[in-house]
Amino acid sequence: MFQFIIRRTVGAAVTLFLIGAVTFFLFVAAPSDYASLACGKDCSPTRLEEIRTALGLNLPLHTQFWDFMSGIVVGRDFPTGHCPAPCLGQSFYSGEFVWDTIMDRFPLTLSLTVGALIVFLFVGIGAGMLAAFKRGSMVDKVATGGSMVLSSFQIYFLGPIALTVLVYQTGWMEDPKYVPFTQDPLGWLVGLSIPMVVMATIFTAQYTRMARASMIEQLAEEHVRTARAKGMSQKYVFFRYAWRGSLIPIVTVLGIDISALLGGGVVTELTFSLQGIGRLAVNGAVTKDLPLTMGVMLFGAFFILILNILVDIAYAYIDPRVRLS
Amino acid sequence: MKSFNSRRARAIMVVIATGSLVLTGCSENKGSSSGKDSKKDQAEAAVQSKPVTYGDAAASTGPAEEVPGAKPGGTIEVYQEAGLSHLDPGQIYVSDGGQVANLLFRGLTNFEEDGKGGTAVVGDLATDSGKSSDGGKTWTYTLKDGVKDQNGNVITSADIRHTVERQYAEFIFDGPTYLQTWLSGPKYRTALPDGGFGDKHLPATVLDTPDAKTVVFHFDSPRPDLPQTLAMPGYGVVPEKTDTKAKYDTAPVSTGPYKIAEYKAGKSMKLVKNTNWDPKTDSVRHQYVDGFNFDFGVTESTQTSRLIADQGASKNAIQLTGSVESTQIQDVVGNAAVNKRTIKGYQPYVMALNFNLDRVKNKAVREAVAYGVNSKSLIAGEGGAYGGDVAPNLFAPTLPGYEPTYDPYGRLKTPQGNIAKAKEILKDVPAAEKKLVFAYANSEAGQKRKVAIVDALSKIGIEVVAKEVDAASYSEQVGKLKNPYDMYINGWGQDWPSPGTVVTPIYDGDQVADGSPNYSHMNDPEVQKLIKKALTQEPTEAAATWREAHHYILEKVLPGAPLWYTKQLQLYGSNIGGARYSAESSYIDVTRLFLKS
Amino acid sequence: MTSPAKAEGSGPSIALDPELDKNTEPAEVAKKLEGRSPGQLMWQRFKRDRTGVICACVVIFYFVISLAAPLLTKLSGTNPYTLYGQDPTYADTPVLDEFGLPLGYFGGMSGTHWFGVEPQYGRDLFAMLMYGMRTSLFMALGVTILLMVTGIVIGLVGGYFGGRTDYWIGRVTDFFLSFPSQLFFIAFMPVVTAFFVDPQEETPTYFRALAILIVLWVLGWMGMSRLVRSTVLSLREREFVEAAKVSGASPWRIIRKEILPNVVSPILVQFTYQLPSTILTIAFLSFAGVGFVEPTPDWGRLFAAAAGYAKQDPAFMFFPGTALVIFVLCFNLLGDSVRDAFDPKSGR
Amino acid sequence: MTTLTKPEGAPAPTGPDSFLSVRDLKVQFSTEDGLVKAVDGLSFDVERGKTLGIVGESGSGKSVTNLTILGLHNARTSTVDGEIVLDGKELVTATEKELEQLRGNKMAMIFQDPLTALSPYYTVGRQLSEPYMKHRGASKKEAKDRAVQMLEKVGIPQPKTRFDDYPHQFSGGMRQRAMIAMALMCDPDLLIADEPTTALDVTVQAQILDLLKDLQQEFGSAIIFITHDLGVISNMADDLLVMYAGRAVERGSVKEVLRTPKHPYTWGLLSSMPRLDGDIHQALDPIPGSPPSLLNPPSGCPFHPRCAFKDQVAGDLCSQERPPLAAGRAAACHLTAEQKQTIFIDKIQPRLR
Repeated sequence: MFQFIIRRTVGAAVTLFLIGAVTFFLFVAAPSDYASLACGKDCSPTRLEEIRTALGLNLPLHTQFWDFMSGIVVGRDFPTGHCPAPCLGQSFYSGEFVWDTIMDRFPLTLSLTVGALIVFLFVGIGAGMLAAFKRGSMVDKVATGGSMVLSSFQIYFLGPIALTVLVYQTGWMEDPKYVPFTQDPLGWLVGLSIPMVVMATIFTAQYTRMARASMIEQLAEEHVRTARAKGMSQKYVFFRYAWRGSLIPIVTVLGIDISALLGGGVVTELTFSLQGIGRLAVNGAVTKDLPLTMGVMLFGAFFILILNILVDIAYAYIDPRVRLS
Repeated sequence: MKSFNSRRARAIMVVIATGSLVLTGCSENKGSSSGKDSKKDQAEAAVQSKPVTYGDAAASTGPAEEVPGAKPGGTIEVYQEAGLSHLDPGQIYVSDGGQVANLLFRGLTNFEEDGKGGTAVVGDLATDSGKSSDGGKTWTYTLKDGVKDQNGNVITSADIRHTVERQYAEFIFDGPTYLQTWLSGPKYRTALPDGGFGDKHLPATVLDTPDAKTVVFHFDSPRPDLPQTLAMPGYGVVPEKTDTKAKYDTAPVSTGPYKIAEYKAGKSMKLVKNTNWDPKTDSVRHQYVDGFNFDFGVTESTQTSRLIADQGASKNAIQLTGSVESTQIQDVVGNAAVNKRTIKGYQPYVMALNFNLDRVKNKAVREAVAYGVNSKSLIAGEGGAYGGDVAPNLFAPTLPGYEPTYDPYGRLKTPQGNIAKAKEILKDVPAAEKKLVFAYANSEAGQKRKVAIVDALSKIGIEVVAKEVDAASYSEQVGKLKNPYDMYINGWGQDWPSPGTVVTPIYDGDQVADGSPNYSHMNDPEVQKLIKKALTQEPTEAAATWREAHHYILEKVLPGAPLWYTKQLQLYGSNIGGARYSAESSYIDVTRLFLKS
Repeated sequence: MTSPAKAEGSGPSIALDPELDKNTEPAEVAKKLEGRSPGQLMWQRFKRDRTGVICACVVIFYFVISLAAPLLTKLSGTNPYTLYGQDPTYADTPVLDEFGLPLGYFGGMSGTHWFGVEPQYGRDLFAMLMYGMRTSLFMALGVTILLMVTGIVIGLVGGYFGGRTDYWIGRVTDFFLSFPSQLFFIAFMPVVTAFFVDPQEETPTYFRALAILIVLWVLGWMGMSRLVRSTVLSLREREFVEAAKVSGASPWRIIRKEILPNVVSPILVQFTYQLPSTILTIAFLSFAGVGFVEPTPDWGRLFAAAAGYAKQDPAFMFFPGTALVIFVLCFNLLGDSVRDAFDPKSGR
Repeated sequence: MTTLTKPEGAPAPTGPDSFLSVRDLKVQFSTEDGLVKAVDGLSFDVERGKTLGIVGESGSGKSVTNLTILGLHNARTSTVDGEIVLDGKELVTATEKELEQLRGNKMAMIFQDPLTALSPYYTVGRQLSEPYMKHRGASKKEAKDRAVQMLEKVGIPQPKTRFDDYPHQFSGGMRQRAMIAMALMCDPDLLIADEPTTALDVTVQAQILDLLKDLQQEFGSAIIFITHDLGVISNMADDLLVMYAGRAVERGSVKEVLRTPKHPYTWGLLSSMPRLDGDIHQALDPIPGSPPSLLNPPSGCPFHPRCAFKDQVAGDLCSQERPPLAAGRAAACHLTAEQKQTIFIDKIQPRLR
């Protein structure tokens, strides 16, 4: 286990470094002059130079890159103050430390993605298993058909409909908003329930189908038959033996889907006017704020890596063969 | 300059249109005429373009006149799509910052509107709108008693001097430059490089503070507009002791009725009452509500949807500088109950297709384009009749000297473009000159404009090379002197109701520089002569001179084809009281809002 | 970061084992007797699946109308670029009201404008949709084929050669998988576009298409590669491959003759899932403002734009939206049918 | 001794000593390609303490028959006719609940492939204990004790520590032993072993077979032993049933059937089997053709398309009329007893030498 963690940490660090490099050099390669963007309307050449210096744009590219990356580990000093590690630089635009900005926005994205994740895993796997259990029945048809239709929709299409029906027309619910979980768990849930459910809907369908298919497949497995031959009840066999195995493909796909989840978060944030990492990414890209973009990309990758490690731990938990090898 | 919108607002391109989904599609849309409204708007515009009066000490004495029915308490929700680019008053030039500044900061003077179109400049920190002498070359201001900042420090003339002098510092770069230029010339920064933070100050021959309560400005030519200049949010006072230079931009010290309790850049801001603000010293602002909650990142379409629905917290909400999403205008205007909650009026902006005169040298081409462009389709992209009106000339309806019937290119008669006329003009023009590079911001709005421009100009035989420019840097890109484009759409609005704030910045040859709003790079001696003349004239004479300049620019030079005037349509929640349009800001007047319950 | 091999083997289309289990053993025996190839069998089973056949027809129909968009619009006499609501040429037949909303019934449906017109500019929705579908479908087809080919090649190489090769390919795959791809699209699509374009010239539409193609390609092949790799891994140990190896066949021959035919079914199944999801991804790009720009007709942008008129002009959303939902739905159902046809065990 | 007196197709009251009695069993699957008659009118009996061997090619219906006895056939796609009586209890009509009570308790099954038949997700110990806890209402502790005892019995070293291991930590032979231990947890009266040794190497195979025999003696269970290995059968079984295309084609005691087979198919099976003591230059003689389609079985005798002797039967009898399987020691073939005798002695026996 210890070795596993070490290996994963090293791998993650390398990945993050590479992603940082790709992001940085792509960004720098773009034909935009960040200093003149930050310079504003009354931009004299001297001022431009000053801004260049202030933003560190006068330094050679590799120095800029190294400063940024090393800042993550040891922190950096800016004219406006010390930026403690992990320092993702200082926004060209707002002058805030990117890490602080991300930390301010991240709880929302985390709530949204993890909330949606829980919803779609529960609903998706639940519906899929139910469909497999009652294979061929009305329940099965509704679950599979419904999931198909819903998966063809989009967040930016379902979102406004949900808002219109639940908020604007009827007033049943309040406008989506973020309340910190630690402050008011119920408010947190209520405030984000519409975005979470809408976002989850898009993913649910896929997982319903997958859960159903892999459950049906598992039911045909010999060890499941063995369990029945032992006289274990159908339910027991279904929910113990078959279920366990059916989770593996689901977890695999989940690992691949995590970055899509983050993308879903972006669209959801935009659709519901919420302020999370996704909006930050859009702002960073649009305002050509290199540190912000770098920070968000790295943080996004970090988030994906963490969730991937969790997925692998889940793997090991589900399948003892993985655990020991 | 009052640029059309903040950079970030321009930059945030993603607009997700939301809408309530009631299927109304099966009923026939016969089209309703909003022509009546349009005429009403024209009349209102005439009111809006009344010249500003200068208020005396009596008019400048607080407290402000009570808003009928106003009651205290409650918190107003403020929706805004993009975050604020600045909170340092010295950096504030654009409207969103201006709106916030009206709640937080006080300057020497301020605008006071009577709601009937009359606008006066009154003393804010000063006892009156200013006393001029020496033919308008010297202006003297006396500070009111008992004006304190949020920390309880009394505002003195030293603070005013500091406010002016810090504008010379390098870290102030986005704010207005009128006052500095008038005091120290175009290269004003060299006059006081450290911005007065050291021992060096402006000489008393320029800016004098004979005692703690008196400030005297000395100019080398008459500056009759100074009271209006000083009313700009960019000249809001910055108390010297608590100035933190660059850091001030996120944590400024308040002198107005509210102060910042919490600010998360780009996300949220909470304003609470500033207990050190004394209503008796302020003739304009009120302090009815307990505070304002600014919610940034709420897209215009979400703002509109929420306010139309008017549920829950949205009842207490206003739009700061956002307007009704263009796709949802009909839902607002078509519903009497919702329409009641709107604020309408002309904005000061004239949208024009500016030519790069260094590249498009053939006036016939410019003329043909001016005849050929389709204002109507462009306006359609802005939301139709409520988004804008066809602009026949370069003066907005809010500008004193606005001429509604002055229409040299027949825009009013053929708003969709006079194709025949344009073709005729282009008859003898060689093909090479008929290829024009059109730059547009790569945003949703920019793309829409591109479609309309390309469509219209290709009809008259112009080959348009549409070149997208990154939305965030659009202004910078087309503002470059050596830009590779032939034409681009820019909007311009007055800084205060005087043609001087329009003609000077955008058509004065002296202003041609990188990043200057003189996007057409126009440098015409005749115009410069007229500008010089008008700037020193008394208002009535100046009006005639400006008019002459206007006609000359549009007919003889044609640096840009007028396209449309922008209009304001904002919505507020049903529990908001005292809402009215501010002709000065062209948005909802935030100083007099209260909650009905 | 390594996902266990066994688990990887059970991707979305898990039931790939061409050998049927015991329960269906007689059936299998029976089929063998009739001497049909797996392909024929698949085709026969597929033909019997009514949903699958209908969906296949619908999908083919979409491709046909996309191909025939110019013909169809010739028939309707409209094109996707004319601003019918704003063009002075069409001033005598107004299609929009003062708010820029279509006049008449259901989004301004008429003999001229079969699906009505777009609000604001009054472009013909039928023509826009036909051309938009064309853009989206062919883009998606291009991207999907690129993804599949890349994924197959990388997966084959990794799965077949194993060892170091596989390890490093696995690391590269992991690296790309941990890219926050959607964030990356938003941030870098303009940058990638800029690489191709002379700043003085208008960005041609095909450059933009190329940029989209490249970005989606570079960040999208991993799923396919993993699937192929795990299938190949399991195949590699199988007797017939061993036999071919022992008999001295070259790796290329083994891959081509023994392995490729056996990964065809998962590939085909994956393809039918990948294509609609690519269409939605392209729509996402348009939604985020980094896809195609006006006036290139684009299905996704049309859909996103229409969402803003959901209340005022539901017809504007109805046509592109219904078309998209039906298409994605049918393609997914088709995917299920294809999977079932290859592998009856997994099906209904 | 197994009674083999009842004529096929004629359900008879179960004999007092017949522990399991299968009568005219028909199992049909509906597949996407049509109806498959996997088992078509099968009857046999098994006594306590005895072993019935079933041989046949893949797809002859051996496994399906036994899965059906346990009620493990896929109820959604298959239909079952006929009767299966276990110790006086009719199983075909029994409810799922009743079957659950019997499975793993009164009747247990050892599956062919220990690699896939044990769940990889749970420890061997847990998988062993489960049925004991369920059927005997035993506590976890009791079940563990029992499981350890059984593991020891089947010859797994250090059963206490192995209890907590996962199947993948066991070798193939150990897994099969664990399978057997699992089947024996509740002292089943009927044990069905579906090719329990096919996947194992020969030494392990012998150990497992010995083990089964020992256990049978100890517990007195009836065993149905399915295989296509005639060598194993001759070692293990008392009686033998030869199945072809879902039907029994020959039955009798092991000795009878192996010494004097009476059905051309059995001949084929025997001649296709290599012998250790055989002439290495003598080619094996596989049955020509391939197993019939159960979707569309051949008319008459299902073996006729592959039968080398069908021309000895008058007319088209073989392809038109299905030969009955008489009671007792019998074979379902149209050849007369004399013909069989002649053919066997002339053509088959020399090859078996």
